[in-house]
Amino acid sequence: MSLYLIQLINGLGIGMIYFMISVGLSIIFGTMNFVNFAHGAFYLLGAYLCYAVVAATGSFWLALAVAPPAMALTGWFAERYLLSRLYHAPHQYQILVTLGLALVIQEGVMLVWGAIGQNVATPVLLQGVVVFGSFVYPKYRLFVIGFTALLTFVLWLALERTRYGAILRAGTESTEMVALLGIDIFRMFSFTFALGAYLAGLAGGLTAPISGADPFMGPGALSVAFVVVVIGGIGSFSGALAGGLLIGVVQSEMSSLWSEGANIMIYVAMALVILVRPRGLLGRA
Amino acid sequence: MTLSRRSFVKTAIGGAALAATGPAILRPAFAADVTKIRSLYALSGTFAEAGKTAELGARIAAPQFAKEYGIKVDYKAVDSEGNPGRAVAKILTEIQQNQVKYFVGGVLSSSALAMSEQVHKANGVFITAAGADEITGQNCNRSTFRWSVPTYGASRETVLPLIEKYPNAKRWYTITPKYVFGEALLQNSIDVFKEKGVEHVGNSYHSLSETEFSSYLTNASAAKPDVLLLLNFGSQSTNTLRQAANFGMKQKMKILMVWAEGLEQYEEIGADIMDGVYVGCQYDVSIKSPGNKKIIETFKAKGAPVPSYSSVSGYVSTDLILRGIKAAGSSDPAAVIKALEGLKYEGPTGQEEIRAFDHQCVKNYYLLKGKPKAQMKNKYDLVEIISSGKSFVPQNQSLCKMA
Amino acid sequence: MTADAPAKLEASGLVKHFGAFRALKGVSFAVRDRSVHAFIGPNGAGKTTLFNCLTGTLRPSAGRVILSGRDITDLPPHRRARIGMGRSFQVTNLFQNLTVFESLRLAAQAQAGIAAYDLVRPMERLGQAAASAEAVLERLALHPYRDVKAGELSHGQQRILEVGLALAGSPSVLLLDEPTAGMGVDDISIMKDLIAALGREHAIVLIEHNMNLVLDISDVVTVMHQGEILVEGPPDLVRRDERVKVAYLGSEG
Amino acid sequence: MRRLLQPHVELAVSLAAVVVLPIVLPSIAMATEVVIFIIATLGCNLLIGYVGLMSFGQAIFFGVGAYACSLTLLHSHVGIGAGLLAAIAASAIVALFVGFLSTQKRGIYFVMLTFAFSQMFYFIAYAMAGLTGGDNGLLDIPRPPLVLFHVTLLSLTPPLEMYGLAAVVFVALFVFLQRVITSPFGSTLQAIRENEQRAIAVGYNTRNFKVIAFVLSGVVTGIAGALYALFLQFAPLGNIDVSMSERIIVMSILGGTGSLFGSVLGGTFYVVAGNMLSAIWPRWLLLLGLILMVVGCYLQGGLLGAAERLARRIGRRGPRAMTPAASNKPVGRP
Repeated sequence: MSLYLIQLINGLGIGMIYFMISVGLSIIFGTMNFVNFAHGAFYLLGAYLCYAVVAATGSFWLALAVAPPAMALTGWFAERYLLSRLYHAPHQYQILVTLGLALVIQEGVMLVWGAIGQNVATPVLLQGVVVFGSFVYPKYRLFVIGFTALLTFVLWLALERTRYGAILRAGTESTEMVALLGIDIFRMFSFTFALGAYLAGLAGGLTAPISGADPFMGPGALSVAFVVVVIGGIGSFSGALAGGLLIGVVQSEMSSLWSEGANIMIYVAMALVILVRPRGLLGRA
Repeated sequence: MTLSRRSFVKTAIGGAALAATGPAILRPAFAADVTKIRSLYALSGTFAEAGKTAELGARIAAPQFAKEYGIKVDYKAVDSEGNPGRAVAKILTEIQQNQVKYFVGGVLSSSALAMSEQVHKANGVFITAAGADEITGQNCNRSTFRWSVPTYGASRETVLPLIEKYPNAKRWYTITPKYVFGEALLQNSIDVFKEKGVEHVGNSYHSLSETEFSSYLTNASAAKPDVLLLLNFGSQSTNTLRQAANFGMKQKMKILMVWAEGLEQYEEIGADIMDGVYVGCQYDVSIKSPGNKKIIETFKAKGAPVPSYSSVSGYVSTDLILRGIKAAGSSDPAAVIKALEGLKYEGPTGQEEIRAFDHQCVKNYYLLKGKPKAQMKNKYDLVEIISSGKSFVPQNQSLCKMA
Repeated sequence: MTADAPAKLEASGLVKHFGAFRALKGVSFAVRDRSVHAFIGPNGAGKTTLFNCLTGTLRPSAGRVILSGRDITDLPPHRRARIGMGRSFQVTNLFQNLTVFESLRLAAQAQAGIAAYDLVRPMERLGQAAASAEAVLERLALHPYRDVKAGELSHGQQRILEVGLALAGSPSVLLLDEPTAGMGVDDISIMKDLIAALGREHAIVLIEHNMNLVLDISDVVTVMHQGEILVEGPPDLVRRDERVKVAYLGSEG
Repeated sequence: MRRLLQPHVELAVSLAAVVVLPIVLPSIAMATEVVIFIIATLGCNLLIGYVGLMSFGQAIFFGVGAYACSLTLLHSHVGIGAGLLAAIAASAIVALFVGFLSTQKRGIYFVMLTFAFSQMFYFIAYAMAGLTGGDNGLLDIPRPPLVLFHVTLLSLTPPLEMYGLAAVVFVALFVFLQRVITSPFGSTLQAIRENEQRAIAVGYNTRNFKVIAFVLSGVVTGIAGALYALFLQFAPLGNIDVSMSERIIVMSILGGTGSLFGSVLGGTFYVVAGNMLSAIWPRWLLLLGLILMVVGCYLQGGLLGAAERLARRIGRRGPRAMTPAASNKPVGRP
């Protein structure tokens, strides 16, 4: 198998993780027209909650079941008592408050768990690698891809087939319209924000066995999420998937050529998309 | 076990960090015979763990050696915030506000280089354990001394013994962060490859903000190396190693991390992944030397955690300043610099000596290997020493031209 | 009405597509100077699209817009404002936190060209803009509210200021988009008198739902239906036209 | 718009602050840092407070100003004035480029675009290590004396003289920006902030105004970057990092947008509190985070707004003289 093909597959794997990190931001961004600068911190806290549960009980599966709902609750509280007062404020205050929230979470994590990163062991069931010819891939990453794919399908079903999904999709087009339909958009916002936080927490928990839990992983994840969301199309579910995969593949393929160049290219692409095609690759017009 | 590592550090910092931030006009007029020492480590920011551990070492050393050498010392910790710009601004504040002449600190290359210049401009003394070779190379100056072994020695004292240990390991692959420190480690390693006739089958550069290493590891796997040589640092090397283990590379090849941060990093990586991995380090608690024995006892007496490279670097740097003052019999920086040049002393790694021409400390660098979990005596007993030695660029090849 | 006055604003063959939907199907007309030219029609007749093509918010798919003999089809909105086209908005669209005077002064200052880019001299040095603003204050009887923030005015006063902002740039053509929208009866009569008075000095394009007002003060009424001109003529003619009744009733039934 | 302090009072208070800062602060170095970040904050405030544009690109101009000044002084034997001119020119060119593209978009798309540019320029600076020193930054930047017509005005060797240079530049820029915001141009910016659509309708080419404001903001921030490089004699990569943008934005909003004096408060508060708190508690950013949340939710006028409210409550002046900071009002959602 050629190296480029191997890197393509690896890139798709990275891309699935990027999608996980970004999809929650995209949904919040699209529905509420609200940029959540604390999204990276939610991801961080998700990873640490997962670490804490593993450290206490030894069970990664329990952690994966507990940590993301805890994040959803955190998100719900943050929306209900903090952000909901900002919907009519200029966006700089929304950014300021979410930046503050991100700082509080990051420093709070260091206060509780220390400044050093923490290792989250790969669950025993998923240790080791699978070998396809010359391509070696960790079982755990394969699991993440499979899990994310399943989750993508479930999310897609939820968005396409349920009443909430229909409201959410309509909300991405126009919140006024949803309000006219007699739906309590504030409850919808609370729920959406909780969903976004849930997904960020899940992403943190899932990546913890790959890159550990580190107090400074928030801003990097946020940057990736911005790029993915913008390139894929703000509020577009399939766009976040396409954007995540695209960025993953580009980074992976560029790693053998010019890795710093990959970073420059990614942000050039982000700027170009906003300028030339603001609805993103797959966003609705 | 006494206090946990964290709670000790917390009380230590909280108790003593009474910031001297009174107005400039109300500057406390300290008695002239009190020597002011400031440590500048990253207590917040990305390298906070290494920073606060190093600061802990300095905090233990200052009163101990003050007493031992009969010098009055005023020690305070200053947070460099892991930000070179902030570090320099704070050094300037200390120099102007308190006329401080003696500084220890600097974990990151960029911070250490910038601090070195400021202290030099103020005709002070700066002792660091940072990785940047420029400190005792092209950017060397009269004021700055470096305890840590440069990349030259780090590469030679880890790569060479491993080649000798595994003569059949002919194919080496490197992963390098793209900045001066990484490039220096890479160049020095390549020189050893050439000397020993092993093949350098490839290198991957990554940026300093990278956290996802699977694509570099994929490149490395494809090159089918016998040894994977990690030339990155801190959380990046932790992540590379962790992800390499996930990709099953530990079973297929030897992995050597040339510049490890020491105990805290081994703990972060965890015993499972550390098992069988080779690392290079400036210090290890298992060193058998009179100096190290004393350090272990001192740390124990103070209720501090097991000494690590970070805490010992802060400890030794502070010791060196006070040792210089004692030897000079004066707290005039010029005299102290003179006294430190050529100083031989019993350090944690055995006999250590400061070269006069470039202010580089000549000391051992260690090749260590992660222990299997079954052989660990306690949770800090993660590595064993394989070999050690001193390798330094001789004066005629040094880039240091001190005025 | 002065039938021999020259055309200030002309449209010829205006077509606008939105995808497959044709909102304007070739609309031509001429608005003479010193006249009020109203456009009416049932919802969806294409009035708003036409208005947007005239102000430059939309670019027509085909056809031309001529202002004082100059082809302005491709000019962006701000350039149209600079050569004598003033417009008001259907939904009140003011500088909420600026005072009435400051709002009018800024609207007048836009005509100052390069002087509006002056970075260092105080704005009071542009006396022309302040004078224009004062004149509009007088004319619209808004001077008691000179230093009140636009956002704090009553709705009726805001509608007047809405027209005032269009007027402050001393335009030759005024485009008014439902100036009486949401107004009470008393305020409507003030607005009606104002428009009639302005119509004696300007060419006015008026889009309005209030049929009585339109038939009272317009010189020419154009009835639009499904993107086309159904009838055009003096109010009396339009009032009697059977096709107009059918169009309105048809759209309602 | 009438405010707590009339422009000439604001200027007088700022001048007094410049005199008092090096006396009351623990060191002249800290005072210099304060003044430099006030300048950077002024540049940011021009965009947020007067045009309603929140730019994450301020670090680009801070960094470019620092690099341009440093490289000029490192590679030629020209004076300090030439270094500052180089910083002005370079930051103006970069700001024109970034501003021309960014102002095509509004609201959150503008924010995202400036974020993308900020990251892009960071990685460019990082990759061009030969020019910028990469992660090590540019070291040992000379600080030649300030000479005018062969007369040495300031040797810049004593800390107080470096402070003097920064302070003079600050006062000059403060006066200049005060004139800008009361000029026809500045009043137009406020119209754009209030309602861009209407500003277009009355005949303004708002794009031009926004680009010019962006360039002005970039140049002011670039000058701050150059002074920072002269002050530290060091130009770290962190200057051009997006976290620098965040820091400058935080100072602006913390102090209060919509008045230049808010920047003086914000810059001073952030730098001084940052220095003092970090000396006491390494987790001080937690407090900063809480402050940001409080300001964002309850004190949208920032410190200046709080001072105005307080003054109103005490009633030293007639209650009618006080109008809430313009930034309290929504600028209109994108």
